[in-house]
Amino acid sequence: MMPALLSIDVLLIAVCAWLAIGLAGLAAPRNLRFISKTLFPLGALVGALVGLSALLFLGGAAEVAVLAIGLPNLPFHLRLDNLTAVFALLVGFVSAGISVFAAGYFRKGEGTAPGLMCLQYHFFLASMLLVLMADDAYAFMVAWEGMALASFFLVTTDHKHAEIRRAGYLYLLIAHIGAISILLSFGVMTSGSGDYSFAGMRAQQLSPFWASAAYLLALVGFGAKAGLLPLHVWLPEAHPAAPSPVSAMMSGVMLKTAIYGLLRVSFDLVGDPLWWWGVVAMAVGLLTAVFGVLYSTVQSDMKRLLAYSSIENIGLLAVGLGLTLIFHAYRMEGLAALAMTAVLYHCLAHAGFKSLLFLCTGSVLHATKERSLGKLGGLIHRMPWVAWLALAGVIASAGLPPLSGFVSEWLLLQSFLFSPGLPHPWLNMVVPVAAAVVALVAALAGFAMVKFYGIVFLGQMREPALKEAHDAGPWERAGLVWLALITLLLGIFPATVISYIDAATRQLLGTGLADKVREHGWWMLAPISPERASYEPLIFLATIVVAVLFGRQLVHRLYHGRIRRTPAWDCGYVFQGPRAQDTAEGFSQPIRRIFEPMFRMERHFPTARDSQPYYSVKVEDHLWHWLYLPLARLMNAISVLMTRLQGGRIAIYLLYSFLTLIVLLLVARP
Amino acid sequence: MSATMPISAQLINLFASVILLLAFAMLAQRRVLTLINLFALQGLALCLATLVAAVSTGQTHLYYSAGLTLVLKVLLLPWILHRLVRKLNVKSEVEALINIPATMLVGIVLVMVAFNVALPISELSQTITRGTLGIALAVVLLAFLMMITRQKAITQVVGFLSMENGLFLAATSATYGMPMVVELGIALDVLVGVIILGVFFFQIRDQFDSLDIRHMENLKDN
Amino acid sequence: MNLPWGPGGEFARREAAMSISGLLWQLLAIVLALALAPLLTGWVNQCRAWLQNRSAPPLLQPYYMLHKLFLKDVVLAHGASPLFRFAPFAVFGCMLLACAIIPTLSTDLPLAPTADTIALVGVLGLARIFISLAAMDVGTSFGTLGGRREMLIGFLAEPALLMVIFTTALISQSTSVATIVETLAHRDFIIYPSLAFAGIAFTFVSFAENARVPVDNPATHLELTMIHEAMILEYSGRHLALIEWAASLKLYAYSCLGLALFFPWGIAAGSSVLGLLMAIPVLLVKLVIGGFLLAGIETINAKVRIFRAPEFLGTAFLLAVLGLLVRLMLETRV
Amino acid sequence: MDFFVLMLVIPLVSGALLTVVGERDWAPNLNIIASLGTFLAAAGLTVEIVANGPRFAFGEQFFIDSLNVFFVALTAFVGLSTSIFSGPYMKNEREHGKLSAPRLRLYKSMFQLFMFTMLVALTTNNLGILWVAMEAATLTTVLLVSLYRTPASLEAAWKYFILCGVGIAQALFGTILLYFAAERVLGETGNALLWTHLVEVKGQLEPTIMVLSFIFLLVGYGTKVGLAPLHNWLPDAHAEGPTPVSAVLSGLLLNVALYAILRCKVLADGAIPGGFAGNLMMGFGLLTLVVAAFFLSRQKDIKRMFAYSSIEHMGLITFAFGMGGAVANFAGLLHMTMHSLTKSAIFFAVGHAAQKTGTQVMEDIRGLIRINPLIGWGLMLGTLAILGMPPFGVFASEFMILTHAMKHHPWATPILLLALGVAFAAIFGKVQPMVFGETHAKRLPHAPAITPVFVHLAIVLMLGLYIPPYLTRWFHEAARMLG
Repeated sequence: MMPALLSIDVLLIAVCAWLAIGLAGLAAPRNLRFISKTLFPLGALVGALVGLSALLFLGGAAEVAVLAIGLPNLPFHLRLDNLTAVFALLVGFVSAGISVFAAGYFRKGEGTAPGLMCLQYHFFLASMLLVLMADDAYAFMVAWEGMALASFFLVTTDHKHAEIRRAGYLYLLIAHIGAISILLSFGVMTSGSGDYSFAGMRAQQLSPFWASAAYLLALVGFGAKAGLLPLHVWLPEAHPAAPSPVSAMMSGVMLKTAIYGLLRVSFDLVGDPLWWWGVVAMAVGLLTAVFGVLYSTVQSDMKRLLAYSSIENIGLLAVGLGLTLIFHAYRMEGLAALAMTAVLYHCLAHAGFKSLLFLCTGSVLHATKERSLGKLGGLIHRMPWVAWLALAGVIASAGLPPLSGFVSEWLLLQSFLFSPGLPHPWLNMVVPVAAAVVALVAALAGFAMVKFYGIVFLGQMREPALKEAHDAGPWERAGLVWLALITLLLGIFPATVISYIDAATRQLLGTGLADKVREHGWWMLAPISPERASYEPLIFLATIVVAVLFGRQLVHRLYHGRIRRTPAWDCGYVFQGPRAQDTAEGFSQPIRRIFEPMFRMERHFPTARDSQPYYSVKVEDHLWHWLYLPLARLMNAISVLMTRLQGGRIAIYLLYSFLTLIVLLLVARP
Repeated sequence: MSATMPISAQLINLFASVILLLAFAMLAQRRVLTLINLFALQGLALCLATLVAAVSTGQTHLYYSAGLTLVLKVLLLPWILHRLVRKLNVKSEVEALINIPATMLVGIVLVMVAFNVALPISELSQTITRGTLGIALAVVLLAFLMMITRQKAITQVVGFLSMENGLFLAATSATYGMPMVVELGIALDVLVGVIILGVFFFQIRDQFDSLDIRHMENLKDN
Repeated sequence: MNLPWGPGGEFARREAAMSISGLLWQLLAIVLALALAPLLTGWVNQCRAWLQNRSAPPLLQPYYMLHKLFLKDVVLAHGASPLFRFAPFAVFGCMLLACAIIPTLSTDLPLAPTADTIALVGVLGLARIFISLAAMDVGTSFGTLGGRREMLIGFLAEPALLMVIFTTALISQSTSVATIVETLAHRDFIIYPSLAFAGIAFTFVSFAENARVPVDNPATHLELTMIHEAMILEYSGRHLALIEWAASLKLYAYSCLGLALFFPWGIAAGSSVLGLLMAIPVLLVKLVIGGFLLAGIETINAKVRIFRAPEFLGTAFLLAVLGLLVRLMLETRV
Repeated sequence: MDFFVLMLVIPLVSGALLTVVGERDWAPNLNIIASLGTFLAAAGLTVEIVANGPRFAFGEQFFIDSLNVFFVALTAFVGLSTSIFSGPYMKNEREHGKLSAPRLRLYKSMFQLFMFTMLVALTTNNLGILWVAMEAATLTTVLLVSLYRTPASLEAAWKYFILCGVGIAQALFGTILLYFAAERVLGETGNALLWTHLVEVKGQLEPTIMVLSFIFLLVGYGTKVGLAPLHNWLPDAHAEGPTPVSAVLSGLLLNVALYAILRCKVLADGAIPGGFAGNLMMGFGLLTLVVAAFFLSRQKDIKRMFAYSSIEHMGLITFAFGMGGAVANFAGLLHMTMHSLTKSAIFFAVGHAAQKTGTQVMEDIRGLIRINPLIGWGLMLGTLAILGMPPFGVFASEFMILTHAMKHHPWATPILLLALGVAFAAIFGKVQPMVFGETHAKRLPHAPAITPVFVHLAIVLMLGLYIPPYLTRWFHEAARMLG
């Protein structure tokens, strides 16, 4: 018999395959046909393979491999365990959809040569998978920074625009700072043993102080990548700058690698958590979520809107993580498992619907050359495929049943609900308030999504040019359908999905939900018991569908199905041009008004004397002015002080040398 | 210093003191040509010190060293410098960044520093001239000070060469000279260096119309 | 599993949930909802008219309206997309589901495990999304205005509602509506101060959600004030009928939910015929009183500016959170 | 013929030959051939040393062990690629009217002589000759820096000469003190400056003298390494000299000066208890790193900026060697290799870029990727590599340095990381708009020699992912020797 191919081998082969596909793109950098119709679908195939093998692996025993590359005393250690597999599943399946979409997306004559882009794209994929598999600090850092680098180049594809370059710079800078922090965290976790393999870190017993240091450093490092406050600033800049499949990949997949890293460090490497770690994560997460959702509601650029929405979702993930940590610290493993399942589920869900939405914006962008919400509208008439598929993404993103976003939100709220009983009175008070904020965030997400969908796809076309818009091509449609399918399946088969991903929870916490969930059949999600809480999305959906179909049949049978077309009524107003509709700014006016202190607004109001009256509003991030700009000024001030050293005068230079010598002669003693 | 010190040691100490004195004189000197002459005198004192050391220890390579110093430091380099000053029409006044009394005060402090630093080492020395190591260090530091305070390119070079004198004094006094091959190499480097500098002076004058180093402050970051 | 509480023994597993009789009762609840909802609207309108010294429309007026609208042709704006035509059905379906899972007569409903209270909030949210999107679809000035305002109310009301539900869920250690009602109804009578807070908050929320007076006025077409009506301006014929019906269902659902949470007595625990038959009159009585109170509150209040609505709902949110905290402070350590 | 002799003779003879024949069409090729010959000889020597162990030459005056043969190989290699790069580069400069034929002659002969002096400095066993060779290297490079004879280049060369001259004079004082200390142990045998003899008796050297000696040596050679606050000559010299010279200054001369410090540190460590030398080097390293990092953001001239980057890396390497121990020394050596290769590659790319755009002012250089994608990508990847982005090898060595620092000197890590972060922000912020964006620049008559850039980067990339075992062994051997 042939020796069986281990799952880790399959994943390694996939990494190599992606790299090979990328390099193949470099062989014919200008041959768009070859690259988009051969290489990208191949990449999608590899992605599907990765997802499949991860799915088959789930529940299995960890597999390890040591490669012959890396540092002399620290070769690449790789490991495939259940946590890795859950995220590999995500990377594989979601990237498959995005790659298929990308096959139809890239056109001639836009920025980077297609071959180069193909290289960067597949390098990006390979490094993400490698991040998940890395089992030592060096391999992890190489993959992690490789991922940042590849995505940076992808973000700056269209680099002739100064703002895109700026976005790329900001992105890479923050990614690098994050990486430094992660490296420090690893360093703390080795606690001086010098063993930088993850196995070595697990073996260390850290004192609470150093464990906290490692955890906080990891939180900062991975938070920078994920977009947690206050390191989120790169995200709304980089996502709009990138080509849409790349935005989808970054938002849907790459951000999750940061969550993976946080999970890996907090639950696997650092040892026993302290309860207040969870509070920190939760506080940061809540701030991030509120901030993200509020800013997403006031955006006028559709990709920025989605980018802020990603920030919000990352915030929710951090909240879930914090809750898990709290439960875990108090040894309430059952609840911890519930919260962690919520986190993992939300990772999967968000990956699906957010990439779907970003890809939809890509199609819109291609069809209209327009990103600004103020110049779109009514696209459902010209792009029905995209519009209807985007609706699935919108509903999921708003956290509504029966799609994927709701399941994770439901799980998260459930874990909040069962938090009383924590042996800490303050926490008991604070946690419900956190739940309230989560609820507010979820509701606001709905507002943002209605704005996004309503203004892009519904209403009248705001520009005449939109009449020329065309629907997505077959490849793009296939990619969108694939992702919508993921969103739907995650939405209506939560019990099945949880019984798969439970292996990761079990690995990290020692207990999981699967046993409870499996007790009640695949259609019912009852993580604790049906009396406590249950949710049957399939029946839920079926009831609504039956009601809709039955109602329609009934109405048509009993009465009639006649329709007459006329101009719109609108209370009898005559001037019904597209400009009478709400603008993007107008739509979010209530939010700006209610949450005024949260925004830094620059408004221009028309006056009676304006020959060309106009209204404009620009919303900026407070944190720029409170944190980043002062920091930049401080650095600059230090630089100015430092550069005085180099004043051009040779006598002074000699004096430095002289003084150095004298001081050393007088002071330096062994 | 004990009273039983041999005459050769006393002579070497004397010459070393002369070198130190000359270093102070150079620090105080305002005229370029006199400065060069003082430098030549310093070289001569160094040469004599080396010679005394050679006679008293009987090491042949010290004779070569003395001869090298004589040829290079007393004759060749001052001659080249004189020629340069004449050819380049250097203004004879030397301008200092800080005034001369202040410089002298700093110089005194430096001598104290040098002696203090060298003291523990001198006590370890087995040579007859061990006290001179402190003087050598003081000469090096004084030359350094001169380079810092002077604004003419040519005075900086003289300071640089004076520093070299201090180093040779150290070599002679502490160890009876370096191995021959090294001394030759050093001498060659110094010679080539001065020749290159000579070429430089002309270019600098062509480009800046002056040998004042204050004109050369354009490359900076602030 | 190391939970701080054990599963209560009183919650027997509802083996009979999927039985034929269960299905029948479920069907009965739905039919009852469909039938009673317009009646409740009619009753509220009648009360309002009485309280305002107007001559009241007939109690069955909503049924006539629905019938008339179903008969009429649909007049569709040129710019309307398929979404516009789909939305009324979706909204209607959502509301129907909501009514199906809220225990009106009995807590023993086959559909009860389909959606717990959180999912109930979700289904209401889904309906809201559809109607708001539909409002934006034609692209008229009032449509988008209505959609925007509806979402504004929604994002304020939804968390408040969730908080209310959380309070009750904490009392009963469950989010399942049926379980909550069972716990509250069949336990020994305990005064829950938290429930008072939650109840007031819930009242606020239901007023906002059902387009009642302090927030919206169901009887106005004045452009500056309307919310719900602005959204459905472009609807006509059967679409409008479905939306109106759905609105009635929503009012019914909220009423029943409120009754179930705060006045749960009389709702049958099992599927015994007697209990259920007893439950119907109790429900009717409660609805009659509830409707009257609703009309009364509407009458003595004035409609507030749209930007006062956040304050109104913010108060509700605050009260709900307060209820939650009170629950944690006063009631957990008994 | 002996590889070693060949290696020294080729640059010396070809330097003289290039002086004699003057500037001809085939002179650049001769330059390349000579460099190639040197490289081959160095490679042969390396193989020999790795196979047979350390050896002497010319009596005991020259000594080649696994430490310096590694530097020899690196020097010869970078010298070769620089000569390849400088061919078309210098042709373009000549056609721009920046350089005349005599200057080109001077350039080539001085280049070869410079290689000669560095190879002597690396291989000599006599610390006195090491000093002489270092001074000679200064002299040759002074001429190279002032090659353009512009006011700026003269000023730079003057500062270079004076500062390094003074610095190296201090090193001589240190050497004299060392000799003094050694003579007390070894007697007047004339062997007291031979490193192989010194290292055998390093434990007996008088600590009081060695402290002073090491201070002088560190300040002296440290000036040449570019340690703050002795670094002031370095950015001027790098920015104003011809780019090939910047490449060898950054890539080689700094290494050689550091090598001199390393040799002395071994002796000082043996004589002085308590890690005095190491602590001093760590202090200087950190200071240098931080100062240079903050200088970066204020730069306008591209070569000047990368010169500061060299200072920064020299600080890091000094810090690494200061920590000592097998891992840190290994990392230091690796980082020196990576820095040499990467920085010279960057300077090659920068040279072409500046030539194509006709300026060294960064704000005027835009859209390199459109002018010539290879140059653009070369600069971009080189920059990312030098900033320590994986998978390039610089990251590997930085990783080892950082992790070692975390283990043994945790207090230093935040400082190191702050400096690296600041440097990243500064350099990348300036390079990115140069590489990307739009441009109006024209094409140049001579196609650039871009191969060296990518060969260097490919090696750096490979070493980041995979360090061949023989190289590891070799490095370990050298690291062990440093103690």
